[in-house]
Amino acid sequence: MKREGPVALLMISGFLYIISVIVASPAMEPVAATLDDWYKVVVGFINLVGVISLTQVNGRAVLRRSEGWFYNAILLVVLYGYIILGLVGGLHNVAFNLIYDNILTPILMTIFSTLTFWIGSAAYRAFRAKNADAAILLVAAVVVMIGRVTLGSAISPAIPKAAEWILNFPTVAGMRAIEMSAAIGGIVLALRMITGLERSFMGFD
Amino acid sequence: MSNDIWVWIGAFLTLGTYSILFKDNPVYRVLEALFVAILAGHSVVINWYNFQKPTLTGRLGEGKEWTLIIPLFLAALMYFRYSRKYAWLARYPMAFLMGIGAAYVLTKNLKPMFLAQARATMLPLWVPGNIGATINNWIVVIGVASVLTYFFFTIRKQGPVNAFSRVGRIYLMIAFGALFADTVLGRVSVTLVRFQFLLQDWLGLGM
Amino acid sequence: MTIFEKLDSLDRRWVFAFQALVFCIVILKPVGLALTVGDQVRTAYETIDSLPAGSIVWFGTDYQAANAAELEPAALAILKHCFQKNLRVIGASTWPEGGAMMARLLNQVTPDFPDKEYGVDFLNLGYRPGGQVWLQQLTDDLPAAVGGVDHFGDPISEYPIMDGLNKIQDVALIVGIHVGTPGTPEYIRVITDPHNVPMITVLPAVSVAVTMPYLASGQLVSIVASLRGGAEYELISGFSGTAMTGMDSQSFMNLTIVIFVILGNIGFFYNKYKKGASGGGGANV
Amino acid sequence: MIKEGMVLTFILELIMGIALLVVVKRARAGKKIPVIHEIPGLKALEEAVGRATEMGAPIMFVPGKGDLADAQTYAALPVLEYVAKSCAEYDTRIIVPLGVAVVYPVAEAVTRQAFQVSGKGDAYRETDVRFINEQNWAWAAGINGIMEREKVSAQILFGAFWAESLFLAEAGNRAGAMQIAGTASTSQIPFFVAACDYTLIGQEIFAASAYLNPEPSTTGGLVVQDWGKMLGLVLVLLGSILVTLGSNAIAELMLK
Repeated sequence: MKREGPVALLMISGFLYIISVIVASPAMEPVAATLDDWYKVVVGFINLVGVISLTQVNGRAVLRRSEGWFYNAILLVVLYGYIILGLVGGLHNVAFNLIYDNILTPILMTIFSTLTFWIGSAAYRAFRAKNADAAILLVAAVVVMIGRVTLGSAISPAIPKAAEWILNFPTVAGMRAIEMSAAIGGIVLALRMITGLERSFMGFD
Repeated sequence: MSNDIWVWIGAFLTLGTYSILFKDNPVYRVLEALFVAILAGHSVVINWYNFQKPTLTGRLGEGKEWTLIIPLFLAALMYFRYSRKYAWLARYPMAFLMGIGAAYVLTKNLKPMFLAQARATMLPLWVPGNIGATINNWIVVIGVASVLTYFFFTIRKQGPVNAFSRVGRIYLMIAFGALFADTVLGRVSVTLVRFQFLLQDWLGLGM
Repeated sequence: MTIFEKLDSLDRRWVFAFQALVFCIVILKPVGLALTVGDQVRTAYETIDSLPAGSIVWFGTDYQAANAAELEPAALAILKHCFQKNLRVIGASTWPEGGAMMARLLNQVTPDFPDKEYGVDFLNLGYRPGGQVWLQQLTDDLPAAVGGVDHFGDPISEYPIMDGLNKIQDVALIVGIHVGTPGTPEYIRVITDPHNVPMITVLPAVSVAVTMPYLASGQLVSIVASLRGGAEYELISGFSGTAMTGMDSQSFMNLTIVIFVILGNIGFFYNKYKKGASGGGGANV
Repeated sequence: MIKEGMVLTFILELIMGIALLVVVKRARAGKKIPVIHEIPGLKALEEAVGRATEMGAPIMFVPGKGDLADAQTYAALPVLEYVAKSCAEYDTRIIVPLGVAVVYPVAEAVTRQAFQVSGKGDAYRETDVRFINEQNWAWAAGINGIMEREKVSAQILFGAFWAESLFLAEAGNRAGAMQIAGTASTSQIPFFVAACDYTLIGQEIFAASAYLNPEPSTTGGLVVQDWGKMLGLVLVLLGSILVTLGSNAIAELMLK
């Protein structure tokens, strides 16, 4: 029940789905449709796991008065306050949307925008032509950086052309091979799961 | 300067968040708690109205689709992971999700991600009268082949295989350089919007 | 320590400060560099322009607020273009925040099109769980997959826009605004590749190189990339927006980074020449 | 019988499935199968643990943002096990901040078990494996906070990452931590290459993982993967030659 049961469920649901998709028989079609629906329902109803974990982690910090527990307390109050606001007021509720648009959105956008600064310092710090590999990466990056902005064509029409060429030929080739290897890797993992060889999702006990 | 209270709040939030560029500080930690909480809360509420409520009241309540009890039961088992004794029950919903997930990979990925990509690489190695296209086709074919070789792990890379694999690494470095550069573009646009907000909407400069 | 030696190991905050300064200057004193419309955006524009009035365009808003700044200008220009051509628009998302993102887009565009009516000309279906499994359901039975409510949790059975829409294959075009998973690959695997539904993707710059193989293989119609794609779309469609003003800053910020890279390398080689030791960087590239 | 457009998929995957079972069976029976060659960059893991021990500072192991349906998570877990074991042996603390709730119990079990196997079960601190947040920016910000407070000596980023990759790598750099990264999230590789001391590129993480944890199923999987890639190589080369000669036979076959 503890180990073989889940593996059996994995194999049965997986094989059933594959057969119903791959075999051209109208009798099998509802099977895949039903499994799709159940999948969606399971995913849609396990979402509280994240909230419970969040509550556990932060609640524990508050109870133990660990370093910075005050922030954990704020988090819990806002989390449950906001959930209650949404569930009581509905999605047309002005306060609910105002908080989302005027508090959450600016913070999130700003966090994302700090990446520009990290990218600048990472480029400065790391892009050194230490060896052949690094030099190639550096030259490709500089050509594309200048060639993809309006300034590039202002300097010389050859720069945007070079940037386009790098993106359309060597980059496409490299990325395509990465995608193809990734596809094979994913398929082999799926085969290992569906044949019951890969069981680490159950953890260790 | 703006007269809108929300612009002031937005400016405070923006500057407070940027403070992380210097060091971790209390203002940033409060903002962090705020956005974690609001995001998590938002997704709970959205999922309730967009999916859980219509499923429970509509399909189960009015539609009497009793078979839905099976996936709902599976989902409920997930919550046993908080129990020390019955945590293994949570493996069942996981196993179901992974079985379907594996089936998706096996039925949907090979063709668009592998076969179609191989097909798109089958290019003529001699384009009559067009030396440029000929060279470009060679570059793509050799690139795909050499990067695939780079990712062989159970073959000892010696002699020509090793050399070809090195070629693959050069392609990867070009691709990563291009990718890095391209990304700078995107990130800059996000920062630009924040600076426009601070300078124009809030301080009223350069309008 | 000479200036050349210092160039090898400037404090990151100098880099930050200089970048911030460049942003301020470019916003306050724009130069106005000329912009040209690239092939990708032209293809996207012509594809939408050639759709017959009344066709349904599916907006897959699979992104979150953090990405809005980069993607919204392009999404807004495309949405305006759709309304102008009297196309009908349905938004839906596999990301919990996607419904709110579609609402943001609509709130910004609908004031310019007062005759467009919710449920008739456009609809926001919001989020559904399941990722690619939900996309698969859309190809089998769209109304069942949607489950009868919109983003606000209101019933949609009365809305005429849903009439005759039985499968996602019935839409004329998919505009995928994607940043991650689920995103473009899932749409390609489940909808566009097996069912030949044309798709345009609006992508952040970081995803472009990764997605290029699908464009080159014909599995995608076009990629409208980042703020620049938005600016080009604004230019070709004649809708003025915020993206155009951003192009200067992109140019100068890229230049700033390139200058820092060059300075860093000058310092690196100077130190190497002087001491024969390696510099301050620490990468394995 | 078999749906149109699925024939080639079905045949190829059936062959791969059978090959997998045969290889794994041979490996389990102790017969010879191809071996994985050492991945450069793995030595860096030992170096990181050594450095942490010397400094008396903790190691941060970030197993990515993938869930349990993500192959990269499975690549990360054996590496976590390996690093946790080394940490236990040298009495070094390891902090594992999780960004995916479903991975949390698994990562917790892997780490605890690694300490127990090394006979240091008492040294394992339950609070060091912690779930931070499902939202990737909150998760990244949380890691940044830990990084600054705990004075981490080395950061190992292994698994699936999104846009937060550079934020994490730069946070580690700012804290002066040695950094080792490995990801198959293609769009994030350049940032790790630029910002980290060692980077495992793409599929290398799967090889590294199987190298550290050479059990028949993972090694066999890698062998079959290599065969799949070889098939891709042959298809591309042969297809191009045939196309050059004016035949679309192989290209058309891909659509079957």
